[in-house]
Amino acid sequence: MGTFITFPELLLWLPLLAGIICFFVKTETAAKAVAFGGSLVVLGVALSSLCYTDAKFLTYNAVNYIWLKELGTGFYVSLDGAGRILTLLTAVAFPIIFLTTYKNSYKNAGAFFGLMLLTQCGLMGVFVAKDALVFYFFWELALIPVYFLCSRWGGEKRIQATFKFFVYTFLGSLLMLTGIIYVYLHTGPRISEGVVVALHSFSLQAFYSATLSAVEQGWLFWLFFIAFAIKMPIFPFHTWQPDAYDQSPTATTMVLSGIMVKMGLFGVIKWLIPIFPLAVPKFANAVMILSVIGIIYASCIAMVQDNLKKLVAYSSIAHIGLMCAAIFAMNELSLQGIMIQMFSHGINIIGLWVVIELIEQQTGVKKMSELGGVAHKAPVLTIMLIIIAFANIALPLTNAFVGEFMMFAGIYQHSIWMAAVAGLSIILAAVYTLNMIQKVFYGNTNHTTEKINDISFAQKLGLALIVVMIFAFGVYPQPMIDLAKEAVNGLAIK
Amino acid sequence: MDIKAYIALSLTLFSIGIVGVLTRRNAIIVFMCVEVMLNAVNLLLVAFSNMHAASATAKALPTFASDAQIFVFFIMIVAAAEVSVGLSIIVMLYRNTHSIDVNFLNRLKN
Amino acid sequence: MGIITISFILLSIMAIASGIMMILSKNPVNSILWLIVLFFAISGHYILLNAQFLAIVNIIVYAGAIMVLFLFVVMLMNLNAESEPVKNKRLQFIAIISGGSLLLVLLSAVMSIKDMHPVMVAGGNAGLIKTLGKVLFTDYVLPFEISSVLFLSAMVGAVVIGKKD
Amino acid sequence: MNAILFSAIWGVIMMFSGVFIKSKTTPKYLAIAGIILLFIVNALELNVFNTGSLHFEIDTKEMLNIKSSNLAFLAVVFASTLLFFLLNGRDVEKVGEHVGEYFALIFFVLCGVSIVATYNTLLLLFLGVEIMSIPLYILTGSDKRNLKSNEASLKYFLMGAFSTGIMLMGIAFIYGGNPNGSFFINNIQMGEGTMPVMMAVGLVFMMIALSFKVSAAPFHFWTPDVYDGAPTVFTSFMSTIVKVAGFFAFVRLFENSFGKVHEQWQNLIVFITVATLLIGNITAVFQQSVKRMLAYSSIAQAGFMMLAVFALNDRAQEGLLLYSAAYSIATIGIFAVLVKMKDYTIEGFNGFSKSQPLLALCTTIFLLSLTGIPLTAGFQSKFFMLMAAAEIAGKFWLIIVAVLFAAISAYFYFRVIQAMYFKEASDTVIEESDITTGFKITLAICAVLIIAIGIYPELVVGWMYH
Amino acid sequence: MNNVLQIVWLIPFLPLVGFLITGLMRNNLSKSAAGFIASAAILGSFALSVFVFFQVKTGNTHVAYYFDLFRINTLTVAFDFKIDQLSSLFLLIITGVGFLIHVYSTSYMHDEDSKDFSKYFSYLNLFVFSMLLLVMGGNYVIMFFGWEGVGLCSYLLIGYWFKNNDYTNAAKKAFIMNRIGDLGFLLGLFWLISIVGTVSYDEVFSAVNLAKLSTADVTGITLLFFVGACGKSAQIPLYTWLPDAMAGPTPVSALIHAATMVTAGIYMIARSNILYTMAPATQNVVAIIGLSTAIVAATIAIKQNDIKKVLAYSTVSQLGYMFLGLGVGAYTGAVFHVMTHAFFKALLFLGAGSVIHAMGGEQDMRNMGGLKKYMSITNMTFLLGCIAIAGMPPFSGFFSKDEILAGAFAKNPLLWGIGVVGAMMTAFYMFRLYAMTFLGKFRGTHEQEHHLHESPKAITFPLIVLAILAVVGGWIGIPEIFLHGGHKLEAFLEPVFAQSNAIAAKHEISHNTEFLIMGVSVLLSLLSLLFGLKIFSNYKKENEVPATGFATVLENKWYVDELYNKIITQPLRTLSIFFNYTVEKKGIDGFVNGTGKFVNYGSRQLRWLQSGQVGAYILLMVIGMLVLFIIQLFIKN
Repeated sequence: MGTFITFPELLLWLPLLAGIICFFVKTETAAKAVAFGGSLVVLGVALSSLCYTDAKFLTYNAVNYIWLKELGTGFYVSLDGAGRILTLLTAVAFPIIFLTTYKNSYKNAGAFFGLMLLTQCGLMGVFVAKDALVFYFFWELALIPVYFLCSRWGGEKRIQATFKFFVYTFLGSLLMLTGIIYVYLHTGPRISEGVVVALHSFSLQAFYSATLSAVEQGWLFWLFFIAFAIKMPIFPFHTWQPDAYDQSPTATTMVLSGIMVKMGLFGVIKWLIPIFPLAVPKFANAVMILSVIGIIYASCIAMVQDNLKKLVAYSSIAHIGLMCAAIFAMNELSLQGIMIQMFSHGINIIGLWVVIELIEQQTGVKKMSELGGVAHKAPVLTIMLIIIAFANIALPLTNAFVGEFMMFAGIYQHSIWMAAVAGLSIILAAVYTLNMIQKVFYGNTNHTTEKINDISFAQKLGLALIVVMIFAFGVYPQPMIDLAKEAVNGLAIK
Repeated sequence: MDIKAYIALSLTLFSIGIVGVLTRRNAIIVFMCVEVMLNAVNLLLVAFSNMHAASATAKALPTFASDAQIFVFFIMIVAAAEVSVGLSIIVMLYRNTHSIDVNFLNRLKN
Repeated sequence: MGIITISFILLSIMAIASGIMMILSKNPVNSILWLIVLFFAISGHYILLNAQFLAIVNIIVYAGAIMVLFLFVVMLMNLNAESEPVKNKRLQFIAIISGGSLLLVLLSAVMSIKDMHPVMVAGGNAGLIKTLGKVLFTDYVLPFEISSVLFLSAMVGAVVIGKKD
Repeated sequence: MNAILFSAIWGVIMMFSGVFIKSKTTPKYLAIAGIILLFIVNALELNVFNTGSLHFEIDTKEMLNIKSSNLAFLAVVFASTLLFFLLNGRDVEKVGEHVGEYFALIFFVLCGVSIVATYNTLLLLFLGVEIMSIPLYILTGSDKRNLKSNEASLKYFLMGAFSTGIMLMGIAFIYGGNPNGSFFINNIQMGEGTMPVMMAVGLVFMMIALSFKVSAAPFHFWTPDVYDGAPTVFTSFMSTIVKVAGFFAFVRLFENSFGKVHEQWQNLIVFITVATLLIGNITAVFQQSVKRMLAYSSIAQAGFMMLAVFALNDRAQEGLLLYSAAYSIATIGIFAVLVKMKDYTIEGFNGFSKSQPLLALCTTIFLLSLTGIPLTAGFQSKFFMLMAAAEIAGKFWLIIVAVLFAAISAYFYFRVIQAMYFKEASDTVIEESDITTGFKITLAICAVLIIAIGIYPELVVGWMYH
Repeated sequence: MNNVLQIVWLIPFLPLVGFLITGLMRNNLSKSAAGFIASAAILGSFALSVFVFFQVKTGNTHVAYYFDLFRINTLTVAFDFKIDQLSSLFLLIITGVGFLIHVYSTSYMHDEDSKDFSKYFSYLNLFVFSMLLLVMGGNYVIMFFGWEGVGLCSYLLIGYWFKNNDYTNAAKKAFIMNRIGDLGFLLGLFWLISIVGTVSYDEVFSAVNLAKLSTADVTGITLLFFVGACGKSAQIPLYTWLPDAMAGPTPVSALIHAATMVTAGIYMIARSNILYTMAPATQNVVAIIGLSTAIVAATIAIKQNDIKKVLAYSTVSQLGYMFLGLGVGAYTGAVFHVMTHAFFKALLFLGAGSVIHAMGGEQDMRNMGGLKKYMSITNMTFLLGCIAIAGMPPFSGFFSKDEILAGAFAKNPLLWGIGVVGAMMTAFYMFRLYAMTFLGKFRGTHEQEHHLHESPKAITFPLIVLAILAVVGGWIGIPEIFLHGGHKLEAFLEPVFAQSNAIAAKHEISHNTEFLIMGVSVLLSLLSLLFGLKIFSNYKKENEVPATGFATVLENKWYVDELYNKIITQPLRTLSIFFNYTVEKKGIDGFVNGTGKFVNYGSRQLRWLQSGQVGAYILLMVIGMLVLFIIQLFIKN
């Protein structure tokens, strides 16, 4: 059956369209309306696409246009497995972000929301691309708007911070580009309708079946991995992140920490492990060790952070490290775990940012030592925060638990010691989270927190949504698991 | 007569030209050194043309060896054109700064 | 050791010597004169190589026209000999070293070549005016026309630059 | 052929217009008409309209080699020149008295470009290069009262003459080196097997001379000074069109004459490429004047274009064509904005986005393109170059080096973007009067072109296969 | 009547509902309403538990499956409840004691303003809910749900008065120490999964799966589980949080930190008894840790003056006894002691609460004394509690403790000996406590004396109930030697421990030895009891001598907190700061920024090549030419 337009296309073009409209909208409220409406529509599309996951609806979920014919690349996008989960996350996250930051006012709002939606488009593209070149395009496209968002609307040290972030990631992606080219030159010919249209092909399948010797795979692995590692970020490549999170406008920080870091994980899952089957077992341990070091290292630093935002940033590094380790454990448990965790972590950390944003907005400080006693003034906020925070440290019945449980179990099956060391993060996470709660919310109020008042309806609504999701996926994660099944089976079969 | 002798000669003249360009500071003389280089080339070309004239293909078509000499002729044309332009530039510079010392030309640097 | 060899050697010495003198002489006028000597030497070579046309053109165009032009300009600016202060010795030294080594490199490379055709000196009508003329206006008519563009641009340029305004 | 003819003729026409037309503004329109004409006749010869290739039947004795790829290149050149005229016509008038002559010289340069694009013998290469260079010496010095301009002109001239000497020496050796005793570039070609020494010597001389023309390190030293000293409009012209023409000549010569013995001289190109990338990118980082920064950036871009010489395959041909378009359009656009600036330093751009949002946006797109961000032509061209280079076995590290430097290049391009968007303006950065609607539209068109090519490079590459 | 087992989900569900109502509507619920709803919820589930209990008593156990928590090819975790003898017994204890404490709280917490009041009750309900999950869960994951849930609730309740920094610190400490245990528990769980690939009790304990476990496996797993138990049940080395946890409201201490939560560890081990029986090494570890905890805690308790602290340490030491029981394989005894301890320790705490309430928040025993004549009921019940815990026959404590000691003796007389010493100390400090509080003359301030009064009904009622239980609670486990078939509990729990009993080495001890050891322990305890009573019955603040030597060590709780601070907290902090400032800022980030700086520097240097001198330029070009020629002509590639 022929389809007029497919889900992936909708997911790409709708945000783009809305974004472009935003650029031409003059008033702030209108821009907000357009952005929020657009994101809602996208969410609708994403949700409705869930009804068509079955293989027989392939024509709704995949499309492939000829693009650069003699290069053997096509505009090939499709929704499946991990991509589906992450597109869903992206679609869910943006309305929440817009909702919770609804009160903030930006100068030149049209541009702001336009760029936000462009980012969404880019992210969607990354998650649905099935062609290396398309993937790379969107990979960068997601980066550029974020760069402008951060360095235009960010904090006082924004320019340096964001530029560091930009150069870092740009370098990484360029290395990946060289890798892509090399792999491309070792792929088979691209054949459409039985005729060879190009000597090589950029399509994902072609990459999977590229003929590469073990040695080549070895260094190519690192070319790709560094790009992803910087994005995630993994231990030695992470220093851009705390500054960037600290300096960006919160809405952008949410995108960065909630969704963008998933690009790296997604890349590893879809564009690294299957392409270099020979290299992965060789380097899995090295990567896992890096990740585990990162987990402990970041947790430790988080314990002594006084800056709320940086604390969350480092905790995020720790979580991502765990996920990365889980990927390379390469067994069904761990992979399923990460699939869920990618979603849960996105939701939870966005929730955290919402709360922090509220506090910083009202008090103007993000130093924990200057805060305290918020719980008296804003009980609802406190309760929400406590729920989200405990979800973030994976308490049972919250969404993060199942994911982390599976990941740890998976890592354990790969290596007992790594699981044990990584497990320390369970304790450390508790330490810094409770510290945060105690310093910010408990104790007596002081002059900064006196004037704080409880959250507005919009924010309450947004947070409530998050909390609902936290419990829903905490009690019954099975749907999410089924969503990721085929992707996992695809990977875990070794 | 061995061709190597001519090669050696023209290379020597050529390097003399280069050394002149490097060592002199008077724009005109620098330019003259360039002319020396050109002449070295001309000499070499003519020599080569005669060398090829001895070869088998030359027997086939009589004008074969002329190519190089025509080339030399064009080199002279270009040289003439360059000289006219170059000298006019030098004159212009001399008008503005009463010097044609290339070492004083360092407003543009780094 | 025939007459040709002798004359070749003489002319070569003359050329090189005048070239060196040209570089060394402080006074621009002198260097120009030395350059003219160099040109004559080269014309001599042309004759030796039986390229009369080029020999003549060389004398007329170079030694005649161009050098006179140079002379005019130098006179016009009447740069007296001492106008040029000596360049710092170290740089000159480096310059000479590098130039010399370049020469050495090239020579050592080229001189190692085996079996090359000797230059056919006497005879051959390649260099005769008649031949060249014919070739120039038949095979080489396109470059010839194109060179007119070159001259035009040079002319325009000279006007644009030289014209007082 | 048409291109050479008409550019020469139109040069003469412009020359006379300078004499007979007193109004300063008219020559501009004349020039625009001329360039459009050029484009059309070239297109006719390229047979874009499938009316059969229309051109003058002149027996060039195989001295010209008219084939679609060359003509496609010329089409790109003329198109970018058209944009250049449209954007900078009014600024050319500001340079000095002899507006007509300036345009005439530009047309002569175009004639030279057409020659180097189609030459088939070293003689025409030599003549073409000279015809390109000599008017440029003039144009560089055309701002006569300005000492910098004079200095630049003289420097350019002296070094140019020097490089001419080098090139001629190369030609001489090549001529002596090959037994066919021919100047035709395809006859120079003599099978695989090690080159005779004289050939090798000639090859190196030629390489040096051409590297000088395209300002590749270590023969780039004239570039920053000359580009900086020359009147900005002409800097824009020679840093784009003339440079890419140089590259086209470079590639054609080495492909036709030395393609078969590629491996024997690749190392030299690798050396030059790395040096160029290094010098260009690193030195640009510290520049304070945007004009000079762009000069260095042109060196940096040259480093990338050298990859085409390094690869010498079909992909490289396409890549070079693409690069010419992308690089020329973007650079011309930036220079067009730069000319309007009161202050050429990077601080001069502070707060530009507030006063001139559209211009700022376009400039940003151009800079992104030069950086090589996807969706811009700059990315596609760099990508093609990398692809081409990657096909050469055993030198993959060169590509990695190249992208590392590309990452560094972001450093200095983005400084301008930061200035435009994230810094507050001290005072008015630009005199509004210069910014006509037409200018804005043209600039926007450039930006759109950049994006369009970035999305669908066939727009340019397609011409090669007409 | 089978339908009760169909609706067991109601048992945890009711408290959950109570939690949601009291929690979400806390702003517009009156105190009485909140208290009523919360208590009613618990009462409901208590009633259900009773039904369930009798259902189970008739022998039909049941696993109620609801849905799959998650299901993948290699592992399926179901959300199901296992109702058997063990869990039903715990259900009774939890809901029963829980209900009484709810009732107690309605009066005890009455001074809180209504919002916090209902917050408190919502927490309590949440706790009961989690505790029920813990004991009802049909697999280790559900157990872990409850396991973490009770940890969370204790965190929230300890930090209930969150204005006070020390309290929140205590809460933090409790949660983190629990987390340490949880890590052990999880690792054990992962180990189990990696071997048997399932977590449900029935499958794990099935013969086929047990066969898969090598001795090393089972030892490792059980040890890791035991680490978890240490965290939850406050055993060495993770016991220090429990005394601090007394920061919470007294009823909380009674419910969570005496009666129920802290016994989760015992429940877990009892639940997986077969694994432990299969790992004798672990059993020894458990026994030794348990015993030493019992002793150490008892020694500390002797020198405490805060009434709640004393009770806290006594709890720790009693828990030690339970672990001793588990360690020596007297599972029934351990569970038995859990039950009796729940009764009398809850009683004692609530009594202490009543006292504190009367004293207007005063907790220092040195300022009490002579309360006997002011609050008779409290005094009476408290005395009963003390006798019970001191293990005087025929009070409940006697039977349970004695069974454990008997088991210990059977295993190794030395264990028994030390155990008896501990029992003596118990008797001593308990009666020290009693005497200092109720006997002698009042030592408090005047307005305190003026306010002294017996507590209201809502407080005394639970005391009385619990007192009765504390007295008679032990009679369901009368040893064979007194009354044939007297040990109803053993018979009842038999199916749970059947597997263990099957393989465990049975060492019977003859009746007269049993009489002997019984008599000895009772006698010694009695002596120390009287001794303590005698010394402290007329205690005077004035003749309190500053502690010296060993006494100071005891007063400072063996300096354990300081030790932990030195060897763990401080180094970790130092390390973190080192990471943050040295490695992160100077090291990695320094390197990153360094590259940037390096490029800048290189740029500044390279600029000098561009000297502006034509001569220099051409010179450089010539040198470049030289290089190229040399490469081309003389370097063969």
